[in-house]
Amino acid sequence: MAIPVKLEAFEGPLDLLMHLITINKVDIYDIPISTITDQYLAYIDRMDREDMNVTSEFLVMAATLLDIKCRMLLPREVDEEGEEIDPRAELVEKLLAYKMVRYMSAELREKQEDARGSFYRTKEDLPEEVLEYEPPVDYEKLIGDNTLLTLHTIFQDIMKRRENKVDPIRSRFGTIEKEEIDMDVKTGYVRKYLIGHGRTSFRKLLERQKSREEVIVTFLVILEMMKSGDISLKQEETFGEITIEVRDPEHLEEELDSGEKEQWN
Amino acid sequence: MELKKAIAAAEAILFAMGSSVRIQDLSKALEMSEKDTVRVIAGLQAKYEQQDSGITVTQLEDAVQLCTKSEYYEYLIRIASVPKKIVLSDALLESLAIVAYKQPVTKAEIAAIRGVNCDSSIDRLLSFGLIEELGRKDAPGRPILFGTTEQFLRSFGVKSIEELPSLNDQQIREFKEEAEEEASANLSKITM
Amino acid sequence: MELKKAIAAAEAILFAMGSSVRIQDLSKALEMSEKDTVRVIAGLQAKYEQQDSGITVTQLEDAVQLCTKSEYYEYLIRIASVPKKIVLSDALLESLAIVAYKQPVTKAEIAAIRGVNCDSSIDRLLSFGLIEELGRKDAPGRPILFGTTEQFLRSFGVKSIEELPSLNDQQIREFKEEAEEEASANLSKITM
Repeated sequence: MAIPVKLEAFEGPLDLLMHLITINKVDIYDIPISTITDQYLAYIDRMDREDMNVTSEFLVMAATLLDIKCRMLLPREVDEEGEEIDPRAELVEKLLAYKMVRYMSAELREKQEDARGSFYRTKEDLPEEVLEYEPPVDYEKLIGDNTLLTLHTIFQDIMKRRENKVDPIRSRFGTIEKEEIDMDVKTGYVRKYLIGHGRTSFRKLLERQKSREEVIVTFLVILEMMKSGDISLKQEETFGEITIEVRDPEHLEEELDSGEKEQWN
Repeated sequence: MELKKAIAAAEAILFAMGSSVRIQDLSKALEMSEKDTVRVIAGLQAKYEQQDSGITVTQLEDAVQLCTKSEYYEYLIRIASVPKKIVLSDALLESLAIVAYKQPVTKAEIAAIRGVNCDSSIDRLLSFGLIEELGRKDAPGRPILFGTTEQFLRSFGVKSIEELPSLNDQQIREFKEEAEEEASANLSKITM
Repeated sequence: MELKKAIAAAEAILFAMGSSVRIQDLSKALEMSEKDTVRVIAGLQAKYEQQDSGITVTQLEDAVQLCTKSEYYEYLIRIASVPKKIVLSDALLESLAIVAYKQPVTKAEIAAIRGVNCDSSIDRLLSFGLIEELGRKDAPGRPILFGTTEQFLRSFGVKSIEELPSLNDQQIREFKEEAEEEASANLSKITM
């Protein structure tokens, strides 16, 4: 049969169904399910299938319609009270509920139109005197149970706490000077060591350093010497021994001399 | 406090606060009972009506707020930058209607009535501030429950959700009867 | 336009605009001459006076604005100002105790004794009126010296600071030693 449906956008399957019921001028309580189902299927057949979500919703309704159409052909089921169940009943309920929503939205749209002329303020406009107002202090509440004795106890506690903070013995010691490790001195030391050993491991060099600072400075000195080409480093494997090799012992000795001179001058 | 003075005080408060003021808070500020406060509000409203004022007081559930009377809108738009009217599509309006009438309601319930997924329309209604989350339903998955906001009341000029044409049994019956007769006319109007 | 209606329109405009509106702009919105607009404003003003309104219209140079009448500020305060918590916290009590026993004393001295920055507790004690500025110390930066107030004495029910429970001998000796260092300088400052 001819499809009396112009292809237009519908909000959903119920919207389409309502439309079909309206244009067919049929009673919502007595839907000619066969006709409507055919028209519905014909419509979704021509529908833009790009939006899978929308399409699936229309397909679910199509399945429901086909299910109802089948059940209409079978002998009617009966409910607990022996009354025949109309297979369309559930669909009618849904359509009615939807129709109600449509009616309510039309109502809301009208209300929105009427309300549109009223303008509300969104900001408060409080005078400065109000904003700056400080409530008077309720001293009775503020002081509460505190008395002069409380203040006295608190003060004594503070003084005691303060005394405890200062260690009576250690506070008599002078300040301990922080030992500065001179990079140049360390460079001289490393040069001397390398001249004496020629080839050594990084680990061995570090074993002779007393503090963390010394280790760090020694490491920096090694990096510096590698950069200037005095030594070469070799490591066979990750975390393995780092071998330090002097590339030019004579040059190193020269540098050692000049370095020491610089220091003494 | 004398009624006249209380009305003026309420007016001062509502004007300065700008946004809606709960009747409860107003009654505290005026140092009178909520019942008397409601009377004061009514007095203020009457004053605005009698004197052809440009402003009026509207009730929004259990709060009140001053606003301009809609008949002066034409003057306002000549000078004030009135917030743009939110244009609601049919889809948004349908979802909003369901929230308004069925609140508190979940996304799934709204989708079941409309027969389509409503995620995006719910998101848009939330972003417009017309609906809000009310909490979670004590059901599997603890879905979020939605309800309308004060902004909804303002936008649609309703004092309270109760004021919406209610859907009691009587009305539903009437509606069903009507449905068959009027049907087409009403619908063709909406779907156009 | 009828005067009554013009007054209402002006009221709606002024309400919606919130801030001050130039008479020139108002006259455009009302579609009338500035002279007539001034008349309308006078009418609005008269209406507010006659009817014991909570709001009024103020004129500033060539602009007008709605504002709350000052006689209703007390109601605004009751609704707008958030009651502050007023209790003496441990921090406040410590600072107060130090001021009480070591006055006159500077912020830095209090901080040194407590081992923490005391700026905010000093500010709060000042705002409560329990301590006050006594002058400035003759030291680098001329720091402010603080002492307890008469309100402090009243609140703690004593006539004089001498009534503070005295400290034990050991402490007094320590204080005396310290005092000698700071000595006279301090005191002479107070008399200024």
